[in-house]
Amino acid sequence: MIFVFSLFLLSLLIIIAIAIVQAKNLFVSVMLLSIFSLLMATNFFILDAADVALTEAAVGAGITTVIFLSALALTAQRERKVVGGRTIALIAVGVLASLIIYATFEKPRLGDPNAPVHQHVAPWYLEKTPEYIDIPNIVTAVLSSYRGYDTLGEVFVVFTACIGVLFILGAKPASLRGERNVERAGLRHHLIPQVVGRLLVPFIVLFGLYVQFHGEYGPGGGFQAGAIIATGVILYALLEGEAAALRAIPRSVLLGLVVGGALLFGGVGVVCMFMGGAFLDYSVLQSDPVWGQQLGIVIIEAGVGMAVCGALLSIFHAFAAREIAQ
Amino acid sequence: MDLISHLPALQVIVPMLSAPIIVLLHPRGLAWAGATLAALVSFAISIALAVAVLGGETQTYAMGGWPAPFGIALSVGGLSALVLLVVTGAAAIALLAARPSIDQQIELERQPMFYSAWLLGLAGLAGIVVSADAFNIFVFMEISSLASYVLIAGGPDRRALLAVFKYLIMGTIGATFYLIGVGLIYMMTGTLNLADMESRIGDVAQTRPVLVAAGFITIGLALKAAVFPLHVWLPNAYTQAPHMITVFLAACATKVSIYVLIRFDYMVFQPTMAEHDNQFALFLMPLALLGILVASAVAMFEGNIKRLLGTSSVAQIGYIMLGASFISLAGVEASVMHIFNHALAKGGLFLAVACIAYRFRDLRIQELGGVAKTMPFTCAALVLCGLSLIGIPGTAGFISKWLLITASLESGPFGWIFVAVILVSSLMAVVYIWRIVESLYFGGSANRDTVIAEAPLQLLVVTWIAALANLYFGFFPEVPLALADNAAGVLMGYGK
Amino acid sequence: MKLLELLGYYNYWVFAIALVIGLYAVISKTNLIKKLIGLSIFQSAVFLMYITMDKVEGGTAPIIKAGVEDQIYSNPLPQVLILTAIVVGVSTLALGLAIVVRVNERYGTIEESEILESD
Amino acid sequence: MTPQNTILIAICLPLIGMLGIIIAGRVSANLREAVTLITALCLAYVVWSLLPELMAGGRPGVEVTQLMPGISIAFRVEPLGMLFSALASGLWIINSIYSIGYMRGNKEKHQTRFYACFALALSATMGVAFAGNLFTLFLFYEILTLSTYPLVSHKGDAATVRSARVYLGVLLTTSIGLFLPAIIWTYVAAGTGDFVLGGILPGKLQDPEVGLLLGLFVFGIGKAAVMPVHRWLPAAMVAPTPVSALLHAVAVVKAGVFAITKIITYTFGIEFLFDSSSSGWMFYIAAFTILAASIIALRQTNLKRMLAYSTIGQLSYVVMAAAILKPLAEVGAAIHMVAHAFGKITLFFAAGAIYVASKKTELYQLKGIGRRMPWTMTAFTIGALSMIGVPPTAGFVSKWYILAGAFQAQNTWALFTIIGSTALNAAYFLPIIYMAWFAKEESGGKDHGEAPFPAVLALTLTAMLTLAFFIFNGPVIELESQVVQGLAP
Repeated sequence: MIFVFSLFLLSLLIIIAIAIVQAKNLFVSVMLLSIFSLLMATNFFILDAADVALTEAAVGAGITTVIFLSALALTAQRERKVVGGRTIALIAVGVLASLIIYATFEKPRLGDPNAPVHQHVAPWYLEKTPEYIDIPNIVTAVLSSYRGYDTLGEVFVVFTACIGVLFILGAKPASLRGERNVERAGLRHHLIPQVVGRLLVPFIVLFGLYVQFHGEYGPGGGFQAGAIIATGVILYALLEGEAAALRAIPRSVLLGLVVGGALLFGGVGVVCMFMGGAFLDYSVLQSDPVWGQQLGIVIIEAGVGMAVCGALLSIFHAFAAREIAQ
Repeated sequence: MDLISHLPALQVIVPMLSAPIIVLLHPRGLAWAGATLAALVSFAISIALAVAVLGGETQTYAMGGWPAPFGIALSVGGLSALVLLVVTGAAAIALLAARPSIDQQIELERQPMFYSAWLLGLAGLAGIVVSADAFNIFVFMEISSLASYVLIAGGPDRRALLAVFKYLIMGTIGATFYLIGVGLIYMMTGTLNLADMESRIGDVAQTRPVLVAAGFITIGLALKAAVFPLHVWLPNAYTQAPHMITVFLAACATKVSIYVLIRFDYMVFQPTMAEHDNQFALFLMPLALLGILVASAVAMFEGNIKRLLGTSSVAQIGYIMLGASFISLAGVEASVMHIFNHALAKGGLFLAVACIAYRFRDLRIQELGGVAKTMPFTCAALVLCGLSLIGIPGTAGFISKWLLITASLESGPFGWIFVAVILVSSLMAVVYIWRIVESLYFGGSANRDTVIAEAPLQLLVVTWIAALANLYFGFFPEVPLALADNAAGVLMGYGK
Repeated sequence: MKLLELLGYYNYWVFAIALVIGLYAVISKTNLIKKLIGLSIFQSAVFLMYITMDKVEGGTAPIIKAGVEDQIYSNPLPQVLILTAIVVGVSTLALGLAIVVRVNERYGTIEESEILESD
Repeated sequence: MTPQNTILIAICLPLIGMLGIIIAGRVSANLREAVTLITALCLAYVVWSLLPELMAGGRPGVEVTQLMPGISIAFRVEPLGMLFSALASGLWIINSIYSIGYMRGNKEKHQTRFYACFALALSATMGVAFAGNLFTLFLFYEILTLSTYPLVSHKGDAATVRSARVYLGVLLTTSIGLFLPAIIWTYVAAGTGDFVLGGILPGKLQDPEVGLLLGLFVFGIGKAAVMPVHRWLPAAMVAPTPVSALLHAVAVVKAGVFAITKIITYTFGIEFLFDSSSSGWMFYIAAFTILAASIIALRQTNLKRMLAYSTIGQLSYVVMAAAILKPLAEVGAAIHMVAHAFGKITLFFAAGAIYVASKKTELYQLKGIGRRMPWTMTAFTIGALSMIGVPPTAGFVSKWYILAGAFQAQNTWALFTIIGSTALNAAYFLPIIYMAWFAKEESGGKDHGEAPFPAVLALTLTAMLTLAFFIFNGPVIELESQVVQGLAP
């Protein structure tokens, strides 16, 4: 049954993708893209990737959509008519598609336990994690310890994007300066969103905190938590107006979160070095290496959560402030 | 663990962790000082690494203390050490000189973020080079790409925005292609570590996913490396970027992608896949030759000095790819040497251009008539670096050209064609460099209302350091040559 | 079993088709935001490819259940990689949109063809 | 002072002089010119101090640095290089004296740049002369090209820049496009580029390739101005006269023919080339160039352009002499370098002196000028006679040796070429001499006397050298004979 459902979802994915490209109204495109992400997340869940599903839902369907909408508000709603260039594009992508489909026929089939992916490195993780790190969620273990360096890189990708957006949108036409604090009503005068939203915000934030600190045991972790909390705050900003959100968490705090989170993560690594281990080798943090690993993971997950939450909110505010300025 | 064994990790984390701190440094000049310090420390680390590698040891590092296929490993051999020298050296040189030029182009309150992005770019590039893990390379590739988008977007002209948007699209497509290729290989081998990949790819080397993966990786990286004809983003991006960013990126950004390309093709595919060397050569050689000729020809007619030099970079990338496509010891050595020497020449040229741009807004060649009268030192440095780009003996550029021609002659029956192409494009280089020189020295001077004087001392001194480096490495190329030798030996399988 | 096999390939085909749909939008559309939307689909498709390969028959998400022996778990590694890739995707997107916003301010349009005309 | 140090000092001395000139140029013109003269004198002293060692059969050498395995910057003094360096350093003194007169007389701008580049060019010339291998030769050859570019384009107006572009374009195109691949080919084929008496290529290359490689060298060395790569030489006539003297007599073209002679004797080996069947064409190209250049010279109306084409012809004498591939002809080639240098520098000095004194540049304007400028025109006459090869001038000695070489090789074409070109030379020089001394001056001209004293002094000196060489040529011949010792006649 689940396979049929899966087939249906995948087919729907293609249909929606085509609809996204075909839609002339950019707003429609963006909303469809959000649905595309949700469908993708469902697929991931079917494929046993709970952490990824959670992330795709929070980021793909949530944050991405918000940023797209903020950008749309600043630019244009509709796409102009396109002329020419289609045939070449079609040929190019056609060749590419056939190349990939050509490759599929020698791929290991779905779910084959003997596929190379399941033979070499992965079993080692499943087998050794209880011994070395002893947390149930292997994804978290791989993410924050075995491949913790990748995750550090990931945090710095977010950091780069954050300061990048601040830098690029920080270039202000001089005439618009000083108008940042114009109050905007948000959705305050709409009763239903107002009531429902107010009820939701604390729960979203609470859920985020749960995901943050439960990451070792269930799906979740710093990244998902950061995204979820950011979503909650953005919802608040939509309801109460951007200025109110900024009063609750000012820009400087957000930047502090980003910088602090990134430095916290990196700092743990450096501390490991000083304590005689390799960079990010948490086992030296405590006398018992397993405890050390767990301590390290908790700290760096906190760092990831701070950095991601701060960065996403900074990006959102950068776009939103631009809107008011215009 | 002692400090020396930590060097590969420090190479990345020093600039990376400095970046968040720099953002907070608001008072005037402090962000610049911090960034420069971090870049200089990185440069010192890369020198120490090069010394260690020349001592005969490939430096490896297990991140988080996890053994290689399970954790992420770093490794620095001859090739990586040389590319690291180029990357950190370019960043250190450009940052040392940057302040006057950046003060002119970027508002003061945005500078901390700008310098922070610069360090992130450096950290990203260094991270790619030291990494021995296919996915980790992707992550750092994205850090460096995002940082370079930010840096280029700092260019004051509005065309910078469009240029950087194109670069972003192309760069993302390239990186995603790379990611697809890595995924397909991972699917067939179950590992992400490059060395492990090589040892496990043998059985499945002829399967379709691996063949397609080789294609995806090669094209994706060629896109990022601006190999002709996938170079369309490069001239615009280099032209519109802030002048000091052009110095930094032109010297090292595309080279790092070439480095990854060479590494994948030589160390993962070449030893395991039959016929791969022929396919690789067949794919790259025509592109390299066309790139050399077409880009040089286009450069002869460019009007803007930065665009001209950017277009010439595409031709120079062709030289590097040509050497790599010979799949011979001499070819790889020439290619690796050219990575180093071109960085010296182009970095120096763009530094000199930055000096000129400090005084003259309009960088069209015909508008720069007679600049040498007021900026004699700048123009002399420009001529010196230009000669190195052409490949006049006594300059660094000559060494790699010599090696490349030698490698061409040894490459087989078509060697003469390659020699002819290299020489014809060298002559075209004479033409486009001399167009600049003639205008600077003998062109008529238009009426100008700008302050006419030499560039600020800080810029000028650094420019001359770069120019003299071109001379120094023209006469004493032992160190890069030894590293290139080491690299070629390892890549061709003799050094294991 | 036959069905699962087919589904396995179907996942890869969907990946391929979604990938090229995204790429098509990037190449052929001149609206800068539409290009970024295409880029977003293009990147998401790759996530599907990675996640497809982590599935093991009869497996569950790789969260070890205490006391349960012989449980088969899916492969955690592709999931970790894609977690990272998702973040990279959204970061690129944010940067791209920031640039588009600035383009709109400086040129007054986000149609590439019109921008090229005005320069 | 060991000979090794002497070599390095000879190369560095002009560089130090250049720095001195730049610094002194900021203080005063007199000081700058004093520095130039002192540097020139010192250089000549240093170079000439190597002579006894060479005469005694010594071949001092030094390796400076190794760039790549097998490729190094190394110097080795041998008779050809000794002769060239002694000639260039000696003539630099005279040329400096002349420059002072000329540049001041003409009130030229950028004089510091002029003297500085001149010194740099001399340093490069020393490097070319002493080069111990092909790479070093190429290195200094290119420096020489680049350092003379600012001299040629000295005036800086549009026409000059255009001509300088031709100068640089032809020289760089040929050197990068042909000379460089030839050198790399030699390294790849022979494994080395060192200059070894008897050559490094015998046994390494087969027949059609020998001819091809020789072609790359002969046309790649554009400074030798073998047709059709001679175009830069007339173009470079836009330069101030001392520069023309530098180009034609002291350094540049001499570096070209020197390089060809040296490569024939030390890279190919004379006997190897003589035995190979694919190298004969070089002789005919040289012979053609001699005759064609002489005929073109005959049709010129501008004095300096006429001299330029005369130079092209005279250079090919050297190339042709070398291409005869017989011992006596090789000696003749070396001597002709000297003889032509003395004669041609005299002619250019005279042309420059005429220009400074009277602003005259065309041949028809020279009627009766001998009476106004007797010293200058006497020197001019001596130079012209030397070009034709009339005793008692230097030109006679070299032609004699080339003819003797031609007899050794039983090469009748060489005889005909020499006779024919001698007639042509006479045909374009004698009318000028006649006109200058015996024709009646056209009225309305400027009333002028001799050029400034330093200029006259310089051209008198070179004219005397031209005469003196006719008698005192023994040591030169003795030295150069060492190159061909032991070879069958």
